[in-house]
Amino acid sequence: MTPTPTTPTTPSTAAPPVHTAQDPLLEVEGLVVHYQVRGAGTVIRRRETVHAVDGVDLSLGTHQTLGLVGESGCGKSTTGRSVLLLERPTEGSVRFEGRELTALSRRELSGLRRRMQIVFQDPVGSLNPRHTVGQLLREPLLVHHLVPKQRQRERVEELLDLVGLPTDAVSRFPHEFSGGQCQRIGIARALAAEPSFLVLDEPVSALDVSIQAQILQLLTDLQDRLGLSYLFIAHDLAVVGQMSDRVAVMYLGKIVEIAERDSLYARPHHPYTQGLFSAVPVPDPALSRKHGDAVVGGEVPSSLDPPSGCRFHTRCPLARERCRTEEPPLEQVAPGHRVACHFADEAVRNNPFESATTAEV
Amino acid sequence: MVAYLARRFLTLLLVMFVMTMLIFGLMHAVPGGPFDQTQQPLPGPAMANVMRKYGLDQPIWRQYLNWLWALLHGDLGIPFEQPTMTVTGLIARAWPITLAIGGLTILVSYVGGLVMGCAAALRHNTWLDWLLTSAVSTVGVALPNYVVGFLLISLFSVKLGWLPVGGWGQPQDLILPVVAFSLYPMALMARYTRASTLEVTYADYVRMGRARGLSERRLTVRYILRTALIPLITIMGPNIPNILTGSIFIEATFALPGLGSYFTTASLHRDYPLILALVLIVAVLWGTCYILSDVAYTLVDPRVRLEGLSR
Amino acid sequence: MTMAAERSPARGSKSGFWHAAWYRYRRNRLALVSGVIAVIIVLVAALAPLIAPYGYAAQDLSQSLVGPSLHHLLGTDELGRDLLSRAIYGAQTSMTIAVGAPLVGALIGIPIGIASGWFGGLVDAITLRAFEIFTMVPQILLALLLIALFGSGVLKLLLFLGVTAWVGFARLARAQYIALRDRDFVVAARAMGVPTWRIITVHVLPSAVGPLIVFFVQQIPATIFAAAGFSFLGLGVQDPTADWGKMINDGQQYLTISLTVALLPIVCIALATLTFSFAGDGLRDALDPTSR
Amino acid sequence: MSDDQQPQHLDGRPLLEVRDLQVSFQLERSTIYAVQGLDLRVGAGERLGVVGESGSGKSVTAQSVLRMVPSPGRITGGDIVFEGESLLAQPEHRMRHIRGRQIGMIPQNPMTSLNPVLTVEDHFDEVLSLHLGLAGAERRDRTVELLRSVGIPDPATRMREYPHRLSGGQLQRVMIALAMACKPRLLIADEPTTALDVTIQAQILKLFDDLVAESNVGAILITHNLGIVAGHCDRVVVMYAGRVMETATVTDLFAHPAHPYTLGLLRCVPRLTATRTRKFHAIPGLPPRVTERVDACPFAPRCERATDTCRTQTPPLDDLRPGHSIACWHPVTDATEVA
Amino acid sequence: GKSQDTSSGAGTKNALGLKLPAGAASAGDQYYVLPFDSTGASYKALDFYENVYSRAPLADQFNIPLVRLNQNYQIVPGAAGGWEQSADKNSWTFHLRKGIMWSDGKELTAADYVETLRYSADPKHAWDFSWFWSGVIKNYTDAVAGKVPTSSIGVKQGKDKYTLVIETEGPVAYIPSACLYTTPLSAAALHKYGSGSYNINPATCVTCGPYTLTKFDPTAQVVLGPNKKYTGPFKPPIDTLVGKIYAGGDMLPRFQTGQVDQLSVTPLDLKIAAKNPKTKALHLYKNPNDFEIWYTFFDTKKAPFDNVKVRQALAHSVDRESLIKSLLAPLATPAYGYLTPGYPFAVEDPLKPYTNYDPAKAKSLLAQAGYPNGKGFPPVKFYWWANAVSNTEAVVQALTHTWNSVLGINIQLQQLDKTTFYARMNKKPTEIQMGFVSYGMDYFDASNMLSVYKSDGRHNWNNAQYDKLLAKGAAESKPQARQEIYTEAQVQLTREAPGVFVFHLLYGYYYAPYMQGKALSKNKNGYDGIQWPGFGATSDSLQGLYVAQNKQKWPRPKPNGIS
Ligand SMILES: Nc1ncnc2c1ncn2[C@@H]1O[C@H](COP(=O)(O)OP(=O)(O)OP(=O)(O)O)[C@@H](O)[C@H]1O
Ligand SMILES: Nc1ncnc2c1ncn2[C@@H]1O[C@H](COP(=O)(O)OP(=O)(O)OP(=O)(O)O)[C@@H](O)[C@H]1O
Ligand SMILES: [Mg+2]
Ligand SMILES: [Mg+2]
Repeated sequence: MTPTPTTPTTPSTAAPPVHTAQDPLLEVEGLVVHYQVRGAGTVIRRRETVHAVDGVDLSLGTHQTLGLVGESGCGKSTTGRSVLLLERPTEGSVRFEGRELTALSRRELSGLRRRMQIVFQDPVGSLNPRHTVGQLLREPLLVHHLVPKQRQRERVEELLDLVGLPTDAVSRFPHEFSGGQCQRIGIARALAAEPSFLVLDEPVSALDVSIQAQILQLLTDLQDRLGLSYLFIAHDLAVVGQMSDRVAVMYLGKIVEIAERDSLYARPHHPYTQGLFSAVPVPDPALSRKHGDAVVGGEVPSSLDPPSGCRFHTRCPLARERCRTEEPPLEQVAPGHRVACHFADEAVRNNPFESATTAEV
Repeated sequence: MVAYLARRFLTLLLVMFVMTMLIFGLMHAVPGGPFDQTQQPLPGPAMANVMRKYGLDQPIWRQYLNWLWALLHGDLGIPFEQPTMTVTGLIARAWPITLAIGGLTILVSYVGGLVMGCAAALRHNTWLDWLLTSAVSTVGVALPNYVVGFLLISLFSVKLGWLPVGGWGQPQDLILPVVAFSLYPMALMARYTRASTLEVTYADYVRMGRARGLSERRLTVRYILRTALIPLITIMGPNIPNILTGSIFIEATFALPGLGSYFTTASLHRDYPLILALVLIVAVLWGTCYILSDVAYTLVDPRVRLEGLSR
Repeated sequence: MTMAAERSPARGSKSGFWHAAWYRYRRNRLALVSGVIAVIIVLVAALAPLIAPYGYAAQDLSQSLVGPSLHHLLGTDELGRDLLSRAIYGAQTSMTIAVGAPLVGALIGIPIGIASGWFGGLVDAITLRAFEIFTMVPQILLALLLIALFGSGVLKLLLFLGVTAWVGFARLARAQYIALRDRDFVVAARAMGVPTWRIITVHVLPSAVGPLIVFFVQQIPATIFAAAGFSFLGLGVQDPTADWGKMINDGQQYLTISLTVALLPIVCIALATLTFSFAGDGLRDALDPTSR
Repeated sequence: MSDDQQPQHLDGRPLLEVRDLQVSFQLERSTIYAVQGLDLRVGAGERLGVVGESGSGKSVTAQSVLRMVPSPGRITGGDIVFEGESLLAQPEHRMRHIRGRQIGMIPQNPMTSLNPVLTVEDHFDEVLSLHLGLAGAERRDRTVELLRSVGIPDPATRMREYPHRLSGGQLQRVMIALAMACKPRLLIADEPTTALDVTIQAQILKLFDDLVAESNVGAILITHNLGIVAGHCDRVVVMYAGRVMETATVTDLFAHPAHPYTLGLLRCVPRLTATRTRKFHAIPGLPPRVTERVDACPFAPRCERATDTCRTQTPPLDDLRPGHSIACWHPVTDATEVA
Repeated sequence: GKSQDTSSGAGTKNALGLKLPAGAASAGDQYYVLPFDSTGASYKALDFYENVYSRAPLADQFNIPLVRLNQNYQIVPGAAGGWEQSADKNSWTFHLRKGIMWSDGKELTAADYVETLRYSADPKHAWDFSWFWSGVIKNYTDAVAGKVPTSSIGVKQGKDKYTLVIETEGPVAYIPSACLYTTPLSAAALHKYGSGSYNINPATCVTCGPYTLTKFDPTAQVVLGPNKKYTGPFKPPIDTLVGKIYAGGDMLPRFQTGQVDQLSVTPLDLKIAAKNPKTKALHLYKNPNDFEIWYTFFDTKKAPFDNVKVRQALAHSVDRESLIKSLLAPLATPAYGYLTPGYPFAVEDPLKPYTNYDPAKAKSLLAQAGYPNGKGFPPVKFYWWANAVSNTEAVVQALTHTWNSVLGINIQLQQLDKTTFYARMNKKPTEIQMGFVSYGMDYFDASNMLSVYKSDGRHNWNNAQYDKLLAKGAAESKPQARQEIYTEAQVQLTREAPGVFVFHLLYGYYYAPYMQGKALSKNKNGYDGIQWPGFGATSDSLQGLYVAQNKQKWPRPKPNGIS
């Protein structure tokens, strides 16, 4: 199904011998990230815990894209960052190319960093405004001693070419570029380190539709050319659907549903997933007239004090007593399709949000 | 709130402890003691008598402990400069004067600075803005207050004879020193006010207020100024102790028998108990202003929680 | 169109930044003029012995307090010293102190501030307490004690003022560090495996440089006056060294006798204050590629 | 709502009519022509969608209607007629009466659009007493009622909160209630859901639809999301570089897009397809920043159908058929290209 | 400022019952406001025997010393009507006037003087001037050191309570002069309050002088009102004395606006006053006050100043006349020796060969010392502290410039605060290599001023011959012989140049034009203004000053706190 990876440069020395192509590139187990924050209230100093990520399992194969969707604050970015150990997980393990990242020393980790990179939502903010594009792209080459000095310039131009920017961009500053172009620079910088894995943290959310399409096309092309693996974070199901092989749906720090892309888009099982689908605006007046009346009500509860049992129960039209008390496990409902809902069967039979999903196309 | 205050208070105590210890050590390391100002050295036995009389013959750590112990009993000791008074009494006599001048200065400079800053910001990029920001605040910042004081006296007292040349006792005595003292904080205040007002002027919620048909006056007062002035509390706070403990320059120029001059005389005379008391005053005042401005900030700005504040 | 009509392309990327900064600075007329004057002041200070018609200490008691003339363009002071020459040499002293002291403060304060933010926890708590102690001790008292202990002189004064100025820089650096460390571009650098020292020196500091410059420039007049205050108490710059702040103190009493003696140093300081603050603002904007 | 007005969908006289609007920003070194000869009309009860890429002049248009173009921007030409009156001719105090009273506005970012030091109730007090002269219990009741109508739970207590205590979704509800507080005739929503989550966006848009339907206001919904237009508007204006490229009813536009730009936009939108295509249609290039008036179709540099005519003459906005106008020398006729 | 329209008070009586002289203002205007600059000073007491160096303004008005000084520095009777030395010359007897009453109703007797002097020797009191009587009054030194009880010092009541006997360690000729410093505390009050501090509290103040304490605020003002119970022999026309205390600042405007009635002017004040038509017209009173000598001293134990030639070179290179003309005139006279001309036994001409301005000689001396043209001369720190009255800042700069340019050496100025300066100067060994100081006399005798330079005295110049001359001079009582001894001592001192004597200070005063009286008139030396020891019970000036009618309409706002 997927073409063989064709990494243009020689594999890095960091690649461990134990890792084989069949093994998942990235495995995350029981990932928990809690933040200690100072509590609210002016009276007593109270420490409170933000349950940003609360037990997430993921795995991602070589040259694959895993999509991660969910609402704001559900922990997508935190997951993305802690996978790269930019955030120390409170618990859980992250294995990359067979190596347990949480056990690595700072030094080893920093050597491994170039194999896994990140692209941010805010294209401009993720680029140091004081550095020229050339400096930005040269930095990874420099810190990882990837390319000898005299070749650096050439390599930078190669990278610009790769992401479709003119070579005269080298001496200009990020703010002289549009959002879409900045995102290309961000991508080029990530690629400069010759990674095999990219976390894409809402890389197109801030962009206009036309530019969004350009960037998504670029990412797709790059994946095919370089054999990259993506963890693609977004809140737009349509975009995720075009990009991902597998999709995970997150709600309040937990994965509520994870499946092969087609399986999920054809038959979402979790009421929350169904609600998300129904909320996607469809650019077709005929269709959008039909649905849209049934929307997910309420708001995402605070991650300081997540609801007991099923975390979605406060907003779920199917919620019963059991949902309030008993936390549903992530169970397999179809091959490669797992759902955390006590009443998944019922939800599939009788989608409370009557979504337009894919039926019409 | 209580816990917050208690915690702040405890750290303040700790800080003051360390600070007084440092100052104490420093004071004694400095050449010359409190009784070395005589033109002829005191003969040995006479000097020994003096030292014994004031407990200065004991080792330093002992002296510090003695001082601390007395302090715990509310006794700040006896100033060498005024052996017939207590330090407390001396401060109680001098400080009210400084407080009066300082209080008025704070009032004048903060109100004046706020008005000027607001005016400049609201007339952003006009001649008024230019005049207020460049000219006035530069004069305020670029002229030391004793020079201003000297100029004021030359003009208003000697030449025109309108105002007293200095001294203490009648209300007119306050005018010139307060003006001279106010200029610098006023200039600073104007600068900060302008910046913070400008920041708010283009905020979304001001635009939205306008879109709801609110008058410019209302927008200025309730939308712009009200939010713009809040952060100034944190700027105003730390300035207050400096002003309330007086300026030796202002006091000397205007012959005010305030506390400020003690900051120099006490250290010139090596008046150890007085120096320590002054240091304590500043520390307590500073700590209080700091805490108060934090608390005030949380009271006026609903967005801020006390615990979240960190500077 | 954003990208089309732009300036000369690829050069060394390093010079690109400075080139662009210089370009931005040049466009700001006020800053440019101020910058030129500031440079002139610095040059005058540096080249004082070459420019000044007389030595700063050269006396002629018979020429005490004479008005402007061809021999003494701005007249003389009580000891018959040429005021113009003293103003020129005064620039040397004042600028050394006014620029040197904040520099010392910055060199001490910035690393401490950043370390405090970087290590956090106990280190941070201790640094914060140290800030408090230093803020609380009345500067004049501390100065008197330290000067009594170590003596005075330009260099010592500079060091003393520098040492007391560190808190401001440390506070600011700490705040900037904390504000910047969670910015995406810093996180991106971490993700890249960029070592900490490089993150601090290459990413954090340059971004914090704007506020630091403004603070630095604000310190210049403040430092001149702090030094002048010590001279007022006789503890600052030593006679016969010329120093603007000291000249103000000594000169103000001559207001009714000789306007130049009284006003010349005030004019010098006002000019320096204005030019440096405008130039500083301009510099801040120029060093921020995103401005305008 | 007890508004007794009948819906007057697209009757002869529009509620708002913008004619040949010109807005420019005079910068130090250049002039930005943000809006160039824009025409649009909104009828009572009608929801007009305005779409276009970033920088196409959508917000400036909205600000112009309220005469609130920020300096250095100026309306340099054209006219804005609201209920028969020219707004550009009104004195400022009349304008203040129209703002908030006759025309309500919903902002893009609700989180920064309320005064942080006033409670929610204070905001309502201001407009209700200013425009309607309400006071005391009556005013409070009205506030509660308004907040309830936008779905704020427990409004009597929530209204005492300061804005920062409410979530983005709730704040946007508050903003809507505030905009509707004086029963305006026209509602302008400038990207009201861009800052919100998908599920909340759906809630807000539903609320928007309900309110428009109930109170028969005319509404301008500015967005760059064609999906939203499709679901929540009656008519659409497609803007590019400060001009109207195409305008039509929603059904007409989506069924028969005629302008290559509209077409391009439609193709860009990722679809919820059953299987993934991994193909993304993009419009090449970038939207321009108009700094000079040139006689040309502004879209020409990005248009694959562009000819020399396009590059030398500005196409006028002509009726393609009734209710569907387009400014293009080479309209697309084959609508199947959409898919 | 408002000027008060004063009606004549001539012939009427003031609060003390004295008939006011012709031309005097009314009794209500007989107040006198004096300014004091408290910079660098601290005010602890109002009595000499409580504290000398930190006495507050208007001190020593509550008592009457045994003797007083008149305008021409002659010793005249004070509380003692007469005195004589005993036959063995080892003691002096003073006969007190009868009927001088303390305000608490007790009579002033010998006991008051005895108790006061015992109190001064008390180690617990730790009097800061106890060196003054050490080695003079019998057993005084031992008492201070705590070796003998204070009751054993040689101050006793004589045959009755009006007779006071002072026993000395040996023959001391100048005891009457020294007895100017016998302003007594009240024995009863001393017993009652345990210290002399009772006199700074208006409620406990006990006085036998013409004034009593009304207000004591050492940071603002000290006010003395009339002592209605005064029974002493000297009645002043002025009822009320106000000492205004300023912590720095410019005094001239305060005088110009009538805040104070008198001003001690600095050379700069004179220049400023000359520009103002009103002050220009004022008479400048000037006199040597305490005969201050301003000089540069050296650490003569260390190079380069251990070499007498170096010191002489410095002494010869100062052009005192032109220095004074530009910077101090008319408020100084050049100092060719240590003693001011007019001071007992002072000589000038015999000293000039050692101190005249002679740059060539100076250079050659320096060359002889091994530093031709200043080569090899180490950099030297020249310490000073600021004193506006003597325009020190300008003077030291001029001196430094002279030395550096004439001799080609490198002297650098270093200002210190007064405390640090004296602390470092007084350290043994001294920490000051070269410094600028003054010394003013304590009593009218060459022995006083010259003893500053005796071995192990203020400076570390030791000279056995000089010491011998001083001892000889102190014991000698024939004036002619003393003159010879002291001339030799002065020559010795000047030739060895342990310091460079620069100028003798003259104090300049402005008095508001309505301040008049005999006390301001010229004395026999031609100096005018109130002479040393100033306006107080130790001199006869109290009786010679009054407030005249304000004909010139000089501003005179009434200070607050005066009825
Ligand atoms: N450094 C931090 N300290 C405390 N809480 C944090 C921190 N970073 C994130 N959080 C909290 O953790 C939760 C998850 O945040 P995260 O940024 O991962 O969400 P997200 O799904 O990426 O949201 P978005 O769509 O807004 O980017 C949120 O409630 C957030 O407030
Ligand atoms: N205050 C201003 N100063 C200068 N130019 C401005 C200003 N406001 C808007 N413009 C210019 O006007 C043009 C239209 O801007 P407008 O904000 O209306 O775009 P928009 O369609 O609302 O875009 P977005 O989707 O980004 O909100 C842009 O080119 C912009 O650069
Ligand atoms: Mg995120
Ligand atoms: Mg917009």
